[in-house]
Amino acid sequence: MFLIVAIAILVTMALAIVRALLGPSVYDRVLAVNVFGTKTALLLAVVAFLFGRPDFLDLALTYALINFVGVLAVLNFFQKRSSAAAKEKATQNHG
Amino acid sequence: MEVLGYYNYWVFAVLLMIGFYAVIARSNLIKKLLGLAIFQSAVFLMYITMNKVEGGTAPIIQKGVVDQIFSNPLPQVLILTAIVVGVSTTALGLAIVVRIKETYGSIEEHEIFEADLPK
Amino acid sequence: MITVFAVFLLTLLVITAVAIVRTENLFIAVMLAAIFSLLMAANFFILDAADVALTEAAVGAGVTTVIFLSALALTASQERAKPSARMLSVGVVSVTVVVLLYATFDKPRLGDPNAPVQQHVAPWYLEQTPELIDIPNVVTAVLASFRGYDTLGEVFVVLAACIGVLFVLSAGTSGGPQPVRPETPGLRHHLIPKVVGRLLVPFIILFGLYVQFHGEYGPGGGFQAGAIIATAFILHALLEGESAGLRAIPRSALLTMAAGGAIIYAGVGILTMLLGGSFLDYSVLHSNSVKGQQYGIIAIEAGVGITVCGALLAIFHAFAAREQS
Amino acid sequence: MNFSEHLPALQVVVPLLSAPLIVLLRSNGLAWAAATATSLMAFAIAVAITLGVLDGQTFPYSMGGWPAPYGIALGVDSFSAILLLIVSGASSFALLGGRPSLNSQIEAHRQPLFYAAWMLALAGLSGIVVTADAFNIFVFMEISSLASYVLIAGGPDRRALPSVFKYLVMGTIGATFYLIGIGLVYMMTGTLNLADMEVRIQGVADQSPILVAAGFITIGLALKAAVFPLHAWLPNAYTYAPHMVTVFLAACATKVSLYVLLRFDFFVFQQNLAGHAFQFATFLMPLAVLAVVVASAYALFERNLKRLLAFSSVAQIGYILLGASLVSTAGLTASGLHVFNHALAKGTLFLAVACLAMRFSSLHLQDLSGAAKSMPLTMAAFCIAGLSLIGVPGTAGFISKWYLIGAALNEGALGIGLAVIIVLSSLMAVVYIWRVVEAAYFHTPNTSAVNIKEAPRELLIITLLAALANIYFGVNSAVPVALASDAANLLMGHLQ
Amino acid sequence: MSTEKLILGALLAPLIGAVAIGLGAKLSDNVREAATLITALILCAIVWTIVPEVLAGGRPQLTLAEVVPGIEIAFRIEPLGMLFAALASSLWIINSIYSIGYMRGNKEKNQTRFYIFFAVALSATIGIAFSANLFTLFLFYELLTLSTYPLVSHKGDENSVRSARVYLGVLLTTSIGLLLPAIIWTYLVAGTGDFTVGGILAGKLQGPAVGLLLGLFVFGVGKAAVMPVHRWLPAAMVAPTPVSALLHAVAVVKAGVFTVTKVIVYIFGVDFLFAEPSGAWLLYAAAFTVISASVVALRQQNLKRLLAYSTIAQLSYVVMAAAILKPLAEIGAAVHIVAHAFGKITLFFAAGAIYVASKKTEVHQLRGIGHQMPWTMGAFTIGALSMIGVPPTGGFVSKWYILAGAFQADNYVAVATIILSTVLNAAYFLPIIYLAWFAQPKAPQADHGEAPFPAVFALSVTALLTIGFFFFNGPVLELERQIVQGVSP
Repeated sequence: MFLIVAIAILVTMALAIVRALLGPSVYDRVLAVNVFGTKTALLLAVVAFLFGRPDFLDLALTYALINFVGVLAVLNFFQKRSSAAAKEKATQNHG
Repeated sequence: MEVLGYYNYWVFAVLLMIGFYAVIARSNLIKKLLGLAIFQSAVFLMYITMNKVEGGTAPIIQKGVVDQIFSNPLPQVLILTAIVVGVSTTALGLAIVVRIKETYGSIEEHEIFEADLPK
Repeated sequence: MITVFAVFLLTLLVITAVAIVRTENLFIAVMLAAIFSLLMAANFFILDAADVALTEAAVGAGVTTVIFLSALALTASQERAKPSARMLSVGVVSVTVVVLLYATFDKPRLGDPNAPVQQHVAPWYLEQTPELIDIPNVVTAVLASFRGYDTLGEVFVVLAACIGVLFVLSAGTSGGPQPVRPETPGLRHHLIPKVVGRLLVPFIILFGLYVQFHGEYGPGGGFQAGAIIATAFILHALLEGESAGLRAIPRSALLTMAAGGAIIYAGVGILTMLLGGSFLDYSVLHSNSVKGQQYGIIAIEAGVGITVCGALLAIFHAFAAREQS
Repeated sequence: MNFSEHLPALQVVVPLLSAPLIVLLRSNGLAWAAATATSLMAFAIAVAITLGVLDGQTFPYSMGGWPAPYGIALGVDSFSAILLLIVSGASSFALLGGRPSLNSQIEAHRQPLFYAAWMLALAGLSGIVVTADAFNIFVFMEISSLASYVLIAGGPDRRALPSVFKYLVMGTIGATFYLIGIGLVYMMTGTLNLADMEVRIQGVADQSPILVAAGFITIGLALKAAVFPLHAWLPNAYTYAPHMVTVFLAACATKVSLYVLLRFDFFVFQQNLAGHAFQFATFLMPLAVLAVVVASAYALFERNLKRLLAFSSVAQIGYILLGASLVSTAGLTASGLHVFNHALAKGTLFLAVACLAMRFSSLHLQDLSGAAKSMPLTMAAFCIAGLSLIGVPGTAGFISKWYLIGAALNEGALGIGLAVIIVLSSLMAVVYIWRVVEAAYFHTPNTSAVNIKEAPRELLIITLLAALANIYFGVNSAVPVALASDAANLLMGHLQ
Repeated sequence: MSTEKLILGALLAPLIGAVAIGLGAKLSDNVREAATLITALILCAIVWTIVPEVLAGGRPQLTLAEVVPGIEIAFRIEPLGMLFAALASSLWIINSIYSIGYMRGNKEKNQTRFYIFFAVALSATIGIAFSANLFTLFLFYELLTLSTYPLVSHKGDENSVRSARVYLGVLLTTSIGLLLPAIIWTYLVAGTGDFTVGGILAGKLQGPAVGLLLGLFVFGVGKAAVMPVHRWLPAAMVAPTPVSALLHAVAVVKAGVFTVTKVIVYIFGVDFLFAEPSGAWLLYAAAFTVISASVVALRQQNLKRLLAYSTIAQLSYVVMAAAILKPLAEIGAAVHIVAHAFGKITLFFAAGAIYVASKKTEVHQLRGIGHQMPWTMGAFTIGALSMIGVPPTGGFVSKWYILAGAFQADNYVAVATIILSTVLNAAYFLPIIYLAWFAQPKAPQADHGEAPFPAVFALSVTALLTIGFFFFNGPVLELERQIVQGVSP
């Protein structure tokens, strides 16, 4: 049972990676990374049960949290970029 | 396990090669740092590979379970340290890159080199 | 079955690594590096290294990615290829790898319980830990006590990085309290991040504390906890903007934390010396040496957590609060 | 445990603990005072340890009270004593006299962090020296490396930044190579304690991983030690670092890596790998010779004083390696002595450079014209240290050259060739030191340089003291010779 | 005062004097020069106090420090060194008197520096003379090179700096490149570098290695100016005349030939070297230098350059004499050091006096100058005759012994060289004497008269010494006989 789930997750991960590699837009990749993070968390949870050590669910929890912060960092990055670009544009227009 | 025994080490060697290549051949300083991170990760993989014992589990002793086989705790401890060292190096490297960008206006090695050539 | 998992994950790892090196968009490279880190962590987990997996995820995938992104924001996100003689690089690299492969042909196979690694020293730790220290997580026991001196060094590496980043990035500034960009609104204008984020921050901190104090029983400990709590504050700063983040914990407090944790750790060592033991010999902390060990471990883990949290946050803010030139 | 048993641990812990305390100090004067006091304390500990070692003590220490190989052991012998002396000595000299120079190069608000990093570098280097554990070496190597990057990045010239980045990348590669090597050895032996490794390697049937490990460790440490041709990071890093940092690091940083290299090769590998002595010699001797010749040649044509001296450092590392690559007691004695004597000479030279830099805006040779007229004492110190670098009798440098040539001549025909090379490169040193002396003494001063005064008093006094030390140890070399020959016997003792 | 303290005193006196000169210069020039003279007198007194003990067969010694086990900074006075020290310290007094006249007469700059380094150079010379082993000798040898450099480059103009660089370059390169390896080799082979009667290398070394080591020593001691390492000597002629006197007569070249002689006698051992055919080349090299330097001297127009090449030839006399490897010749070598010193210092003093008085430097300008400067040219004539070896001058004595030694060894190459070079010497000195006394100036000359009194006084004294040495050489011979004791006849 866990096995099937695990394999399914692996396949999803592979698909996410393909998207991350191919793009084409940056947003595709961001999304792919996000998906990939989620899947890793799931995989860990499943493997923890496979190993018979469910107490390792802690790890999966960490992954999920980290993943979320990562995505927010990316968003923040974009916001900074765009504001910097806007500023640059503004100075160019003035100059 | 036989195959995996090889496979882990091969992946270690290949990752090492990829990281090393990025450090040497890439001119972009941030790319170099990424390469360095891959390079170090490869070594982490090697250490963790050797800690595995067949049929073993993470070396956290569970009450009431007897005759458990545990994997080796020592490489894990070493790699915990090494990971933190790696992050520290990366952070410091990034700080330097930021300063380079501020003073040279570029983070490409060859452009920086050219900027300092006597005119 | 696990073998198949591992082979699969390792293959993905290699593909990701190649992609990181090949892409010329640094932003994408950093994103891929995050994936790389997660994959690596998953591999560690499969290889029974739960503590390492936790650390790699928290430190490698989490904090490192955030720092990389903040640095990218200050530099450039596009690589400019240069014409260069790659042959030399390829040559050097190939030689290294051929030599390594030569060595691996004779390595003990994965999981071989008769490998020398499993015969010497390690069994002693597994056998003696319950008796001498009596905590379930042998990794923590080795980390904090048997090889506590290494861990002390590790804390100082983090401190060195923190000092270094602050020092390097303080160049060219006047030295007074550095101004924070007024126009850093954070992400608080976006509804979903705001709600989810605000909800999450206290829980992450709580979880961090759990990892800190559960370190003797399960995977975790000072490093992971410090990184997780730092992540919580980073999240807060991302949501509310830099200035708000720095108001919550000011820079000087961060530096004090980073230094203070290190002082706690080394101070415990000095204390044990004064009590007549070796440096970091916690047994002397209590009349019962096992109890003493446990007290010592709790104390130094707290030091580790404080330093790591303070240092990582200080590093993050040093990047995030910097004006783009 | 009584106090003296704690000495090796205190050697590391004292500077280590002082670093976070200094971070918390807000005043740069206090930070400097604390750093200097700590450094002097470390020096006192090093002297105490040296006296003990000369008495035959070994200072075994178990960290955390856990016996090796389960815990981390420390230990000190004559070889370590030499290194401890130069590490803490160089740091103390540079800090005691260096305040004016540092104040002129590091902005006031950055100084507490700077001094904290200095303490970490000091602790890291000492930590490498006293430990007897392979992985612990890595940890302290990283502390010292990170701290050194920080110190060098403090240089006011913008070129310090790319230089330090290069150092960081090459240093990290070196450390990682070392880590790979340790991993391979650990894989085959299951231990990290050096002494335990030595014993257990003998039981390893298949030696190919050990051989590869030896290669990785040697190359990794050679990178850190700037062994030719892996020295690319060194000249710029030393040139653009703050002058006092150059004094400190040039005196001891690369030598500590060489120390680890020799320890590994002689304690762990030599007697256990078939033909390792031969491989070691055939690998390192050509590198050493090339370093001596090529780096000296670079120094001949260099016009920036600091870079000139930095290239000379690469050449001097070649001498140290050359002695070691002879794999003989005499050769290793020469190496040990040169570690000590070169630290003296090069430390003094860079101190004099710092003095000059206080008064001259540029360190290019043509800008230093007539420096001796306005700064006679500084240039006198420079000359004495220069003579020591060349190896003129009566100075410390002679002692090690003497032993080195003697060791080379023991080797028959090859040795004569080596002796000729040593002599030739000494002549090259005559020429490049001479170019500085000539510019300073015999060129007419630039008009802007007429009203220049001597360097600030404390810096000058320390520089002169260091110069006198060169003469003192050139005339009375009993202590370094005793330490070095004892160290050589120890290293060779493991070959049997 | 014990002899150990005297040795230390002899080394320190010039150094203390140097400090006194530096301090005295702040008061007045007279105090400075008084300090120089007093120091010279004190040094001379100390050195001569030791002479009787050495004459009586005593060998006082003093060990200062042990640098590394087996290598000491130590002093031990044997006859050859005693002779050299007595010579140098005595001539320093005369040279100081002359310097005062010359430097004042020429209004030279940086006189304080000049006197200070002169004093340091003397300390180094005493160190060389008294050294008990090769290491100590090398130490002071280098100190002498370094301390004379500022003297050679004294004028500070481009020409003198360039020449001084040649001076320093040749001397440092040869000493570090050849002499030092030779010394290290000796220590390794013999286990010691102590100067021992009969040598220390016998039985430790044989075959071509002996010749090679000898070569390292002879060419390593650049100060002995055996061709082709003689280039520095003509280059150093840019220095003020008192410095030339110091170089040629008092200290530097004498230190060179002294070292070579000492190495041959006390390191190789005369008998050992005589029995070893691979060392024979030295005689030929020296003979070649004697002849070719004389030929070059013949073609010189500049008086000081002519004297420089003459010195090169005369130095190789000493080397050749030592290389004959017979007791009489060794005595001849030592005596020639003294005789040449007196003669050559006289010649230089005279050349300097001519320059101070008339600013003349070329030979052809000297027509009829003898009538204007009778004292100076009289002394010059005596010096020249001594160089040629005409009795009653000191030069005759030494040539006699060298010739006797050459016959004793049946060494006809040496004999021929001595005869040929005597002819050549006559060929370049006699025309000058003729010009000075008997030729008429082509144009009327300004009446410049004699040089300042101190200069004339000094050169008169040395001229008298040159003649006096012909008659009163007993103590010197007695001293030198002791050198060859233990050497078979």
